[in-house]
Amino acid sequence: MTDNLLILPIFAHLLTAILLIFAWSHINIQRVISLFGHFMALILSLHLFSKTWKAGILTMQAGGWKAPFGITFVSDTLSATFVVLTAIAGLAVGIFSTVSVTKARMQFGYFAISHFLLMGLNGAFLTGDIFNLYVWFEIVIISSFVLMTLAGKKPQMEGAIKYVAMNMLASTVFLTAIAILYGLTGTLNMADLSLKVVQIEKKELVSVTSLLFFIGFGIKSAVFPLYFWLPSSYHTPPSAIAATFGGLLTKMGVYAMMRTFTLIFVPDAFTQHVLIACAIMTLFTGALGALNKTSIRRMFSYLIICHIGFMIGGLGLHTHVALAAVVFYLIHDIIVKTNLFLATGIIHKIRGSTDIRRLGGLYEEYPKLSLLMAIIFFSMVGIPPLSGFWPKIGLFQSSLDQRSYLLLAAFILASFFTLYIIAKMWSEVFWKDLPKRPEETNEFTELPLFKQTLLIVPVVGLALVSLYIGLGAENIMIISNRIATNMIDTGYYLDAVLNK
Amino acid sequence: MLNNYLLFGILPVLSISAILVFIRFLKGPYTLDRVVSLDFLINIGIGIIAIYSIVTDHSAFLDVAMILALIAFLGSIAFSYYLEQRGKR
Amino acid sequence: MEYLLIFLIGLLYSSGIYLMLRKSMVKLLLGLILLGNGANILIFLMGDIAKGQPPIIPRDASIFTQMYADPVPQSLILTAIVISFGLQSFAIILLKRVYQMTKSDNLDTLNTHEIDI
Amino acid sequence: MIRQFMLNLMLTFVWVALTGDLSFVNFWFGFALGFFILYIKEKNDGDVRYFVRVPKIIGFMLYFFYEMIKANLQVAYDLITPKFFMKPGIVKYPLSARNEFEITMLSNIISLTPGTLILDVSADNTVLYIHVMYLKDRDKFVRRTKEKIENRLLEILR
Amino acid sequence: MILAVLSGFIAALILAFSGKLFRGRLSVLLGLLPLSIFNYFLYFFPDISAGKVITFSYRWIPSLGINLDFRLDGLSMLFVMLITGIGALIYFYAASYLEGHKYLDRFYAYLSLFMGSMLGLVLADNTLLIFIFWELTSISSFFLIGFNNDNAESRKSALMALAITGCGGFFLLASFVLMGITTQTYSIGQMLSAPGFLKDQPAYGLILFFLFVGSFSKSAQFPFHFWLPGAMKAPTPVSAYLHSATMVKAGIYLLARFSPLLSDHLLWTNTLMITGGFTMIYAAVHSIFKKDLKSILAYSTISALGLLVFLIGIGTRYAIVAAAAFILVHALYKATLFLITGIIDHETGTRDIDKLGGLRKWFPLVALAGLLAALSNAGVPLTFGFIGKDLIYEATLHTQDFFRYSLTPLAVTTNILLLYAGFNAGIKPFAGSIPENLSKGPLHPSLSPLLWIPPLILGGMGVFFGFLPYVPDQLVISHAASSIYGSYIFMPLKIWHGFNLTLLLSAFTIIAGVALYFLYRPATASAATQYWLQWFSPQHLTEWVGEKTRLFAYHYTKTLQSGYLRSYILTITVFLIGLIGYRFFSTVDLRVNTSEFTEIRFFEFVVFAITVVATITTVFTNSRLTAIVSMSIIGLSICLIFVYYGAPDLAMTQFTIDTLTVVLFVLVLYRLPQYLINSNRKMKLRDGLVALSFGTLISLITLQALISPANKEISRFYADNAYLLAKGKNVVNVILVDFRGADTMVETMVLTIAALGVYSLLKLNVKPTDKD
Amino acid sequence: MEIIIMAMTSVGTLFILIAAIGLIRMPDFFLRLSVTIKAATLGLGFIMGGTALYFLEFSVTAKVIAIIFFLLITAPVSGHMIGRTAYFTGMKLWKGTILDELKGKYDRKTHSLTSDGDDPSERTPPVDEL
Amino acid sequence: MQSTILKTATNYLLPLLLLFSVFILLRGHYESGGGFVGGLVASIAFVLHSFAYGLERTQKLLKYPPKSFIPAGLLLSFMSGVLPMFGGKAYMTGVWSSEPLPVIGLVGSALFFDIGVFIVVIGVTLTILFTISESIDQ
Ligand code: NA
Ligand code: NA
Repeated sequence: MTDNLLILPIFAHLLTAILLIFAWSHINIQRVISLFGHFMALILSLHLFSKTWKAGILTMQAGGWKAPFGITFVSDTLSATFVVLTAIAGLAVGIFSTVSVTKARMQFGYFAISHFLLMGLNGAFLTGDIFNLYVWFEIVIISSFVLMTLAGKKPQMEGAIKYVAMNMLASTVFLTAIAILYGLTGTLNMADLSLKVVQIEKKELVSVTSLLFFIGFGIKSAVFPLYFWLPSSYHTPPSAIAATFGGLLTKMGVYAMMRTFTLIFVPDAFTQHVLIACAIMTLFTGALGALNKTSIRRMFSYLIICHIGFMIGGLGLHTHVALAAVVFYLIHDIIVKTNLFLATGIIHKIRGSTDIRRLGGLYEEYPKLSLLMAIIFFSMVGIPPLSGFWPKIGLFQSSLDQRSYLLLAAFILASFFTLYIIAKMWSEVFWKDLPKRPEETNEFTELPLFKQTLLIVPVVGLALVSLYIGLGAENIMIISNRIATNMIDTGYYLDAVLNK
Repeated sequence: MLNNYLLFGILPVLSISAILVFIRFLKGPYTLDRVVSLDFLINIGIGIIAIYSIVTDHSAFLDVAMILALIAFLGSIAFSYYLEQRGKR
Repeated sequence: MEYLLIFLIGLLYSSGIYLMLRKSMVKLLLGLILLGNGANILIFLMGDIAKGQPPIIPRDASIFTQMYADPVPQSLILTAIVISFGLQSFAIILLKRVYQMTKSDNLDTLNTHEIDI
Repeated sequence: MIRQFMLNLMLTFVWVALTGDLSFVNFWFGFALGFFILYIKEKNDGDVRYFVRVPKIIGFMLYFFYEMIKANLQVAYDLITPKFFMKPGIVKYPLSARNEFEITMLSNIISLTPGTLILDVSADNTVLYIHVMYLKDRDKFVRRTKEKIENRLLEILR
Repeated sequence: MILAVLSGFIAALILAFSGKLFRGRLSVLLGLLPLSIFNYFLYFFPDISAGKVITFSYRWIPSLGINLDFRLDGLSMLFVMLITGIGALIYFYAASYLEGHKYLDRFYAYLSLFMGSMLGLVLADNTLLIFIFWELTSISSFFLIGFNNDNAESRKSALMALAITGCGGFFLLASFVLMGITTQTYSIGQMLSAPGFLKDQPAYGLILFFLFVGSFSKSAQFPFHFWLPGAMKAPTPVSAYLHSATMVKAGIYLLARFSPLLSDHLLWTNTLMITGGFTMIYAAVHSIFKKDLKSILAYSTISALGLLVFLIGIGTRYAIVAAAAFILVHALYKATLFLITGIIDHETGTRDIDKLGGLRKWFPLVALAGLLAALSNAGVPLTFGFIGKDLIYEATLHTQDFFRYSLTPLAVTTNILLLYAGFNAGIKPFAGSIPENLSKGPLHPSLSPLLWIPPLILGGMGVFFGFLPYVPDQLVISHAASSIYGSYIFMPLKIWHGFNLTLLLSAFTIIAGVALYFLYRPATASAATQYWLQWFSPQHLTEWVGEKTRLFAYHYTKTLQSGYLRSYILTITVFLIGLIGYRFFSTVDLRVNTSEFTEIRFFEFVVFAITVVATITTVFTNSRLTAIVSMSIIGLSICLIFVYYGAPDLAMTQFTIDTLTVVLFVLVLYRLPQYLINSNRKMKLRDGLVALSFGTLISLITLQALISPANKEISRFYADNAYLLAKGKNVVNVILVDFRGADTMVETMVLTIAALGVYSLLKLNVKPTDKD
Repeated sequence: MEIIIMAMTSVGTLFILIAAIGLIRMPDFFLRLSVTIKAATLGLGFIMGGTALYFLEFSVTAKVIAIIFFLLITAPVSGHMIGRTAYFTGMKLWKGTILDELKGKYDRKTHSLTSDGDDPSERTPPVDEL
Repeated sequence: MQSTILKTATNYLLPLLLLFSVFILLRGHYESGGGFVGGLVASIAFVLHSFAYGLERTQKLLKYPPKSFIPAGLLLSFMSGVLPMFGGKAYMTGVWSSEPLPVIGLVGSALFFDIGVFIVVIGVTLTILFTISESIDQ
């Protein structure tokens, strides 16, 4: 059964992007088209999700060539969830961008490229073909290159060189891994791969190949010791772009890892150990990195790394509970990290800086805004019953269950450091008196109310979503559990892709 | 017989020519020497492809030869353009 | 012949990485291109090898009558080549831009903004 | 006008040849395509008439071919013997050819003849600078080239 | 009941959004909130007295085993009464104490949040639910302690409190999760139905360890105690509330709650006795050196908490009853003393006991409250404190031989020191004459009844319960004790036990304490001693560790994130080689059967050789242009290789793209400076080795993949159907535009984006002054 | 037929070989350029001719003609472009060169070439590769 | 860089190369070639022109900026894949004319797809190369 609905979230962004190229440099038209595109994407994504939820798994065999011969697009709960999250985060960033992004950037394709980026993400989440996944990855990468360098000044460019170099290296490793996998199995369809990988005589080679995939995705998802590009670049682009990057980009790597390491390869003990060891070091490195940062953007960059550790750790534990927790964590993380960077953008607008030493007094001046941001921060820290807390239960549970005490220690350490860092940041940025009124004027208050609203609304919206994730955790848990079930038992996926 | 002659007579000689040209490429001494060597190597490549198409009896390879011929030109022009602009400095 | 290609793959990967480990931005790019070439040959080698037999159905037939090279890796490489062309050309321009801003080809000088305490 | 027509015909022919399809429709398709392409580049037109002089062309081609082989052998001999006999030099060659097409044709032909290579044309299109490998007598070279090549070529082209 | 628990949160929410209403006089009304909750729970007394357990359950996150399960038994009731009862008084007190404060509404919001969390904590019947409320108390106390957020000390203390209790929280979570795994439930009620189960489990030790870290950090046990004195930076009502009845007792509550499940094990008993015992004496000793009223109270609180932990650790019937009673005793007199301190601070501007005196002349009623509290604290007969102390001695005396002789003196000493501290706080400021510095009279001439009534009530209660001990006993203490003990304890509280050893000890305590009070004045220890004490104090150690961690983090991060791209790439590559190389060489059989390989022909070899040499040239040439021309040659050779292997499309594209890339390179290199003649030989050698290993590894993996047979069904499908189904003869092209057309579609978009990027990168010129 | 093909390819290959030797042996750049341009073109012409003869198919012949035609147009042009660049960038002539009438005819700034005049302005110094 | 010879040669090469590119594009389905290589050859023709005549002349020749080719081509190949969806088939399902056309053979959606690719590639290559040339001339 082929269902074209599957591809519509991709098309929504594609068409929007094409229209935006036609409307190059007409800023206002672009704003409208872009917002419309985001809304369409959101509606289509939600529709896709509800349909997927009811039907179980939807497939679309592109070109009418049935799997494994053509490229199959698959929407299972995992994919659909990611598509919805992308749409939500995308819409929020989209609204935020209409005010926060400079005119120069808008005139030079900011909107078009960001729609391409979102399209790439949707494609990556929906494809059922490993090579096609590579191609979508490249879309995302090249878009991120462009966004990162758009109207960039020196620091941005310096960061971009490193970002580009390491991401291209990652792509090469990924491509190499695909090639070897093809050499071993003769197929590229992920469901088919799942079947064929089992039949390979030299099991050891499978493990080696899976590690190649791990390295490729590991670089993209910023796992220790492959994460270097992230701290060198993520703090440089403007907030709206950083929000997309921080919220969605690294998660694409995690998604890919989750897909390959559940559907294609079931990690053997060695791989599990590798994943767990990397997770421990990632948690540790991210936490330590964030500890001393005086720029909140840099601090958050390291926290992204730190929190990737939770997901990789859960993946390494590879129990039902852990996988469900990882999914939950991802859902939470995408929303919260996106919002985190948007909120930082507002702070930057208000104070003209993101350096803790030059910030302060926000609580005094903007109590409601502060409260809003507190929700974001404490969601990220995982203060119960906010969203970041729930997955930790599962992660703690599995690590205790699997006797991975070191991992547990790392989880605790990372949670503690996050708590400490955020509390300290809070005390510095919000509680402390403003050390010296900055020379730059407060851009935020200079904006007309309408524009202020456009900046605040997405932050409020995402905060509400994260509140929902926290307080309505049961619904998210049901979704996560279903996804985890399908990850452990891939039969359903295989049936849907190969037999219908 | 034709096949063997081409395989063991012509292609090796073309290959030896390629080696000679490549030696010039390595020796230089000027960049333009290298550019000329490259251009010549492409020409030898065209020859090799033509012979190879006979050997394999597939005329499809001639398309490659055609593209090579078309495009080698652009490379030479680009290099001389660049070197001349640089000389202008 | 496969041995030679395997050697070549190794060489290209080695050279690519070696160049990426240099200080020069230009070498970095050259390294990436070499890596890309290595990956392409690697993909190529993963198909069924058939020398001199392109996967083009003869004019007077509708299916293959003799051996043919595996078309899948070929099409994958085509896609990969094109993609890396896109990425590489962007990277080349980026290099130019960075050079314009920093007046240096030295990667080591590009960390002014990375360390903060 | 004629030149464009000729060019168009030529393109049509190339098209038919390339596709290897000699049908009537293909011919017209090629013609239309050629017409379209020429239309694109119409701004670059010059207005010179060309007459096809078949016998002259054939004769010229034979001569050219003969020269080519001869010179090539000369170069080959020089190369495989250890000592060089050549006396290279750059010669300033005054042109009779005036328009760009003529000059280009001429210089291509001179370049393709072994032993000579066009280095450049002066900005006012009056002089060619030719690198010559076996330059025994400068004036003799200029005269020979004028007689054997340029004049014959111009006869064909004009 | 859920409304009662959540009302705190709702109030906080309302205050956050419409708090301006309650900044002024209306703030008094907020006190009705805890009062009405108090009243609500009064209705449950009959049931509790009858020994019933009341449970409520609301579905929340069944998938995680977390539901809003609440359970009201004696223990919970005891705490609920303290939280809401003392809470109500604090609310009223604060209305006056912080009158006119700019952010009074925020204060009440935090306080309500805190109260709600505490209520939830003591009522929750689900371990994870306990944890949730536990964390909420940490966070809300963070805001309360840091309420004066313009004060750096205040911020620092809040952070410290959060760090310690927050960190403990994560351990607590681990403990609960482990309990959950072991017992297959998060419901305390269900766990209590099989009380002995956990003790026999292998995970018992770990559960205990995690639980202790959690509760000790909250209840300020050594070595986590030091956040508590720091937390005195909070406004006094907060200190009174947090440290007498609520926050710090949360840890005690936890131990008490899980006592039936986990006690009766050497690990439990010994750890608690040692920690509690050490903490109580350690803090008591510290308290007598302090001159700041709040510090005195802080250390005496820590000591009292130690005493409670100690009692729970002993775990006998006596000890448990003693603990239950002492929770109440301590809450009453400690809250009183704090409130009095607040009044003194408020009216005199100082808390230094050396500068205070004779205040009974100003505030006789407050002095009365202080006296009552001090007496209760001292355990003077006919106060509730007397009964508490009695029970403690009973408890220590009823242990086994060895303990009897070691524990009893410990308890006595502690009590003597505590008595001293209590007198200093409750009596000393009011005794004697008014010192010079206070001759100007109180800062606020008329003392609001809202300030003095609450301590008087609390102090009075201490005496009231002393006269009628069966009232609290019947209502709550015996039931609380039963809850802690795990089975019913019948041991009524009595005013008078007759003449026995216990009475003797009590008398000795009082006499010795009073003597100490009159004979000893707090004096500062010598500088050296202080230094060493300071250095080894957990607070200093923690700060030292914190500082070192920060330093380590700095160097660790700087070493890894050096800013040098090549070191990043090196790390990544080495990791790849190490990981995959290890896996590859340790498992894969390296033997290769090469019989199926095609033979090598001369002209093929030549192309190969040229590629190799060109590659090496690219790598090692010092001329950038040479490198680029070599790249072209590599491209050409690869093109030829593709031709040899029957891939004309590939050859064409490879060559075209290569030429274009070269053209681009050439255009860009225009104006670039020379290569740096760089890096020393050693570095080159190292990089070379890494690069070679990388290449070798990839080669070997490729070889292995090459010789492993694969199913080529898909290629065959394409070949068979290219013409029949997809109407094309060039199979590669058919794959590109049809079978795998989606790839190509996406690929064109990659190009599009790249082109747009290049366009914008070059056309959009930003000046360094432009805003972001 | 096979003989003709063999002969043609042999001649073509020989020309290419000679040119390759020329490229190695010739003492200055202009001589090397001069040798390669035409020998390669001629050699390739023979080889392509042989190929056309082998296939004897209209489409192949057309392709071959296209290739030859293209080479005939482009080879001299690129020779000219490279040659002038070489001269301009100050490539040294062989010591046996007997005449250089191009000397001093280039305007250093604009690169425009005069037909006359003996402006002795110096040539640009050799710009060789870094 | 002005060269009479190059200019004249380009005059003849440009149409030839363009013709060639269309040839390569159309026959891609049956023999080597296709939209991608075709597009590259076409762009090379224009690049050559820009080398000979300078960028401005080439841009005049093209009439529309090369950047505008990109969305047009994308739209074309996108639509060729989408149209079958209106018939309820999967995205990119091949649709073919029943009768072969002269020259091209069977016309199908794949052809339009390839033409779209062709146009995109021209747009992309020229955008990149022209932008960079312009920035050099500055
Ligand atoms: Na392609
Ligand atoms: Na294989």
